[in-house]
Amino acid sequence: MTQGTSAPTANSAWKLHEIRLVSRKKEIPIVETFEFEFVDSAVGQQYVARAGQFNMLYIPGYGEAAISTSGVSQNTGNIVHTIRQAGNVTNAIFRLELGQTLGCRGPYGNGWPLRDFEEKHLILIGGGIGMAPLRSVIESLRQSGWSFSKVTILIGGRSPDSLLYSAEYDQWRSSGFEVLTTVDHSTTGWQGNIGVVPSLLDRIELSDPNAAIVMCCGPEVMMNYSALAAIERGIPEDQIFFSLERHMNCAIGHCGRCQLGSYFLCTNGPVFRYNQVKELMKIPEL
Amino acid sequence: MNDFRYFRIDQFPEFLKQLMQSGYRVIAPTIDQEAIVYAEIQSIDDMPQGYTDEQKPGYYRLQHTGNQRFFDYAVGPHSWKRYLFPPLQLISTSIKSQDGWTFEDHVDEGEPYAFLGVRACELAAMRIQDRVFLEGSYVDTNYQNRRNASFIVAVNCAVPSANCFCTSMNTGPKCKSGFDIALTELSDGFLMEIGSSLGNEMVTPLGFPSATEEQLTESESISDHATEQIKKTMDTTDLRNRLMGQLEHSHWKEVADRCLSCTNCTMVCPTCFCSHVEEVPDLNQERVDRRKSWDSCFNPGFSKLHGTPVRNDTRSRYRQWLTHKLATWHDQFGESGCVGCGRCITWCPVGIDLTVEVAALCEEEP
Amino acid sequence: MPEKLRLGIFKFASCDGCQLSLLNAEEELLELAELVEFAHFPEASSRIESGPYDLVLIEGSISTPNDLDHIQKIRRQTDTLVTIGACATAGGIQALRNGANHDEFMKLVYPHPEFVQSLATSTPISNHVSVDFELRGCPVDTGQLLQIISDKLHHRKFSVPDHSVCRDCKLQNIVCVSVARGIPCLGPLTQAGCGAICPRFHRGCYGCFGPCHQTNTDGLTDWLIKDGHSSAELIPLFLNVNAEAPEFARTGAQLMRQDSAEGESHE
Amino acid sequence: MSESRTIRVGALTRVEGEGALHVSLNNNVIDRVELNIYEPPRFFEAFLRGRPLEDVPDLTARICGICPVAYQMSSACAIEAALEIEIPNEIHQLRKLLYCGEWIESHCLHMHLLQAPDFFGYSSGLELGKHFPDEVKRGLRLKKIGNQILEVLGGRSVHPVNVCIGGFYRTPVPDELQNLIPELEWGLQAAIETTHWISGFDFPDFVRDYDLISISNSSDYPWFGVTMASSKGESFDVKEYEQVICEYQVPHSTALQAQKIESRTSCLFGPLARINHSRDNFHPNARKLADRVNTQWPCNNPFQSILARGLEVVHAFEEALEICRNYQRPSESRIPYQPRAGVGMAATEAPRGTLFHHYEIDDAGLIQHATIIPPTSQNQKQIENDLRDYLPPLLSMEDDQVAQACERLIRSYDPCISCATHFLKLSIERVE
Ligand SMILES: Cc1cc2nc3c(=O)[nH]c(=O)nc-3n(C[C@H](O)[C@H](O)[C@H](O)COP(=O)(O)OP(=O)(O)OC[C@H]3O[C@@H](n4cnc5c(N)ncnc54)[C@H](O)[C@@H]3O)c2cc1C
Ligand code: SF4
Ligand code: SF4
Ligand code: SF4
Repeated sequence: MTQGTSAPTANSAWKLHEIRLVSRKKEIPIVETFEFEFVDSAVGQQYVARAGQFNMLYIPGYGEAAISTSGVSQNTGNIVHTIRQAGNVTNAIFRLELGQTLGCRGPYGNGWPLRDFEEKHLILIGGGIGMAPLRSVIESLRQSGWSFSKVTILIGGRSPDSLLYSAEYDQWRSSGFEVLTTVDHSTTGWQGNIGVVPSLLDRIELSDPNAAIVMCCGPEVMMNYSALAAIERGIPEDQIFFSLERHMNCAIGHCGRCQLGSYFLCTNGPVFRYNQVKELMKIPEL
Repeated sequence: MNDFRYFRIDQFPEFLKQLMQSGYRVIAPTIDQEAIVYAEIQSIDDMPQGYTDEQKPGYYRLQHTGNQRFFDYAVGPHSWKRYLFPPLQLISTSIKSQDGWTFEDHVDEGEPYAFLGVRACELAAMRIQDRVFLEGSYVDTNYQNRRNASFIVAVNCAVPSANCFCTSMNTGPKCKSGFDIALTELSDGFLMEIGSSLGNEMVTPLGFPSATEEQLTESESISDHATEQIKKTMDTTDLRNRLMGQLEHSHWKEVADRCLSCTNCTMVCPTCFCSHVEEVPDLNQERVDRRKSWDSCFNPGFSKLHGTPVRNDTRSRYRQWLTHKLATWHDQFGESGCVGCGRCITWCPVGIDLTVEVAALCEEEP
Repeated sequence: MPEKLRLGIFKFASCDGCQLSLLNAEEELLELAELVEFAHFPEASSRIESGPYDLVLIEGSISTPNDLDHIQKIRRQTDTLVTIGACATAGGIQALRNGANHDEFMKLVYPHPEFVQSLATSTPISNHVSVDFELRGCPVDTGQLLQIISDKLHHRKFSVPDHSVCRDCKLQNIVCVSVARGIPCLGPLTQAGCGAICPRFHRGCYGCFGPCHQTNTDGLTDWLIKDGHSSAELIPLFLNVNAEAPEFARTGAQLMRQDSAEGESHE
Repeated sequence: MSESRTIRVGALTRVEGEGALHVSLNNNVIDRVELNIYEPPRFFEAFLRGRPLEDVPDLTARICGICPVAYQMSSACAIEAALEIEIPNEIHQLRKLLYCGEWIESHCLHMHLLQAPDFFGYSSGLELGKHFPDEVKRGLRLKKIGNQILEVLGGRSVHPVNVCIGGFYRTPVPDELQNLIPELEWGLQAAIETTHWISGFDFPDFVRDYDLISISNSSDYPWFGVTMASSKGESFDVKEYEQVICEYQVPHSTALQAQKIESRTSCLFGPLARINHSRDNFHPNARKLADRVNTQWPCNNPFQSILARGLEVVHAFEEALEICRNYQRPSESRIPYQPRAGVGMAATEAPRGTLFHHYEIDDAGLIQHATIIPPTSQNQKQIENDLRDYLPPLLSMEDDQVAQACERLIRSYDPCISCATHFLKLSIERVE
């Protein structure tokens, strides 16, 4: 796996930058997308994050949380995050008013190795807040000049109103992406699929499994079943990618918190090839 | 070939004075709380003379020998990581104003410490922590400053404890590199090996004579004798793979019945580096310190994810510790995380001995 | 200026030490008074305001028939209820009566037991009403107490470290009293928070912050007994200020059974 | 026909613990005055039985969070008496220093946060602090210094952990005490200023004829000692304590009351008792100040016990300074002993008055019997008597004013009902 390439500069390990909340948008219950600008615009201009990388957002007194970039912000230098209210830090972020500031350091982690995927059939599988790091993939694909044979996006949610980014699906489709959704429990008016996300894999057209890439982010069970479904359809293990989650404290491989077997999720991940982690993920409480 | 000198025991104060005059605060073994611990000294009188220690699993006792020797004991409860990677560190301070937040990184310039009495296993431990903090993707500059500011006077072990197994880990008892000066306590003085140009600068003004062949031989035999005395062993052959193949071994549960998950082994281990950052706000939350402190994979909260620990019992936490130390450490840093100092065995309040557990874990299940 | 947090402090059977721990925040006290309204704090203020309260701190255990009713009334007027100290979180030292013969105890202390209203047990507040957070210690630590109030003020989830005393020992350069001196020490089983003061004063921890998260009491007692300590010697370690904390109570009872078995086998 | 009327007034506040006062009047003549202490029994004397003697200082400390050191000291001294352990002077000095810390802490708490607001009509020390910020901040810093002494010697201020039978678990290194000196020096001056401030308060004119009892020594102001002095009689040895003073139970209180056995009269313990008996043994600053403050000696006005506390704080600072300046670390922190059977009694002076302990120990070192007589229960009868005499001229006032006046008087004794008290309401029942 490629190492995080964001150049480590001296003193950078804990260096915080001040960012300001410029807009926020409600997505689904307890999830919103926030846009922040760097207070020091020079920092903003130098800031480059790849899809799948994350920032540590910091609210003094509450602490830091690892949050994936959920959008590409080349035009403004602004950073975009979709955040689910989970605890102290994310609650405090939700209490911010426009114009208020907080701390940010990053980007961290390896991100999805998108350049290696050119000309492939990309299958993005997201569950719940796990769509956030995939949205930045979608944005990159839409903005970059890279060519891909096909892009399929599979999205799962508990119920129709918990499908993240539903307002954008039409845009994605208009970019030529295939978008399929499914829910665990339907509500009145829902015409789409009911069932778990991996089941969607059976429905898509797969011309050449060897040219397919699966990118998966969501609850661990969901990812494991997606991988099995993908393998079932003939996709090689080393073409399936997971973005994993463990609690992160430092994000720079020094605190020891996010270990899984030999990996520090923060520096060796969070994106892994399935065959790198599948044995480790089988062992409970590792 | 390094330069070897000799000085008499009564010249020890001169050597110490030279360290201090060069601007170093000397940290050396002292006696406190019924143990040999590292603390700042002003003269050799502050050092234990005529003491040794008896160590067994979960057991440490200081003993008076009555002789005049300075270093006839093994490593105690402290390690040098206390100075290079302090248990509590200020990382930054955030100050709120009308306009927002100002974030001030705390810069530790590094105290000029001379560490006197660093053992071979401890040199190895320093090298291991260097890998973690200096040679990964990110550099801990405060660690770097502290490391750069320090001067290392190593000592070759003469009297290992019953819990030492550096020979198995290939780290001792003789110091090979990583020091500025290394001493061997001979019958009437010290053999001094110069290991760096900094070390050379330090001792040149003292004008100590070159060591004689006899002195060199005596030093060799002291180290050989120490090696022979080390009885504890750990079979490290292919240990990484052997352990990783036993992640579901029933013996993990057996250890967990005894282990208190109290963190002592990780706290005393000279290579353990896990940490935790906490917020220290004032009442108004307008000035907030961030403080980093030693943490441990034995604390349930350490692996908390969505409110519950990933490693939710002692079995999985002990497994994490042991497999990280002895197996996955190799993958991450290219070598074992254990230097064989025996601290985790001595300072475990219920005497759990990792060498014994490793042996049991590597047995095939019946 | 947002409305001040309305704080209430109530006391049941206790020594007052935990309330005093708040008054011991000498430096922060006046500042705190700016941020919170001491709506019910009889020990410090004669102005007693009726509920509802945003945050109530309860000191003391339930030990009289009156208490049973009083605690329900308080709960009904309270948004967030935090119990403070070993009495409120585990019944306190007065729970040492729980295994004993209550009538006999009454007679020992009072010439006229009939004048006195008392329950046969002293129990933690959480046995009677729902509790939002339990702050341990005998007494609680002033810093942790302030932190709880600050957490409520600033909308943080309550949390204090739940690791063992040993880590705090090591952080402070304290040499393990159990390994280096052979003193039985409850530190490995006890929740941190006190600052490891007992080992700092060269004695074994006696558990006043109660059992820590996922504590292994049997692991320690097995070792100590193998090391030559008798069950009888270890009983008072567990049956102390946190005698009713489940893990300590269970271990205390187990040691008592072992001790009487040992006694019989010697006869 | 007489008409009955019961008036309930708010809870008695700013005392340690909670209790109730019940006054019943019959045609405006006082019928009964009862200080009700619904103290939930905590059975210390019962559960101490069978415990190893080493546990006693830590266990009895839990009787009171305000004066745990007093419990540790009286219990340690009593058990040491039973074991016939002689405590060397250097360790004794450290114990005294620990006690200084508790007196400073407890007295300053009471003076600034509990009693002083009464002289200005404020409901709390925090409110007083808005109007007298300098005085209250000074008081809080003084209190903090008391706590610092406790922390240095005992790890923490409430239930310190360092006292053991025979001495201390660990004695401080000289630097630890040296470092206290600058704050103690500041504290001495600040305590003098505070006492001057208090001396200017407007004290109600209420002079009593007390039987004052405290420990009394020939040259030492009493913290420790073996001789009890009474202003109304002979002095007696602490071993005879229970022959002179007995506890008895009244239906309206779960705290046992005490009185003199022979005369069945009440007595007063605490700062007034000590200062009237022993102010000649004050250190120079406290001695000088005692002559200058606004009172007559002997002082028998309970409201002025706040002044006595101020003077005792000054003395405690001087004592603490002397101990810290002369400190050399003792070679041994505690005297070793073998458990054996014995009986021991001791009294020491808690901030609120004499605290007496009595233990019987078996040859395995287990407690067989314990009696603890705390100062507040010994003062309780006196408080009731004082109230009885204080009330008549007030009865023309509104009920709530009467109640407030009673509360003020009760507060001046600094009653420590916190040996666990349940609920305190003041009710006045008038039968007309
Ligand atoms: C690489 C990576 C990328 C991520 N990307 C995103 C993202 O894009 N968007 C996003 O929303 N999240 C993301 N996360 C998850 C996010 O970092 C965590 O949810 C983080 O913990 C939130 O911090 P917090 O302080 O708000 O919550 P925390 O306080 O850490 O709480 C997290 C969980 O723990 C529980 N909890 C907290 N304290 C306690 C307690 N004392 N007792 C019991 N339970 C408790 C909470 O209820 C909650 O379920 C990412 C995580 C990683 C590792
Ligand atoms: S694991 Fe134990 S023996 Fe190995 S280095 Fe750490 S403390 Fe020493
Ligand atoms: S003294 Fe007690 S608390 Fe400290 S490390 Fe040893 S066992 Fe743990
Ligand atoms: S008994 Fe334990 S928890 Fe209590 S003060 Fe001592 S070390 Fe701390």
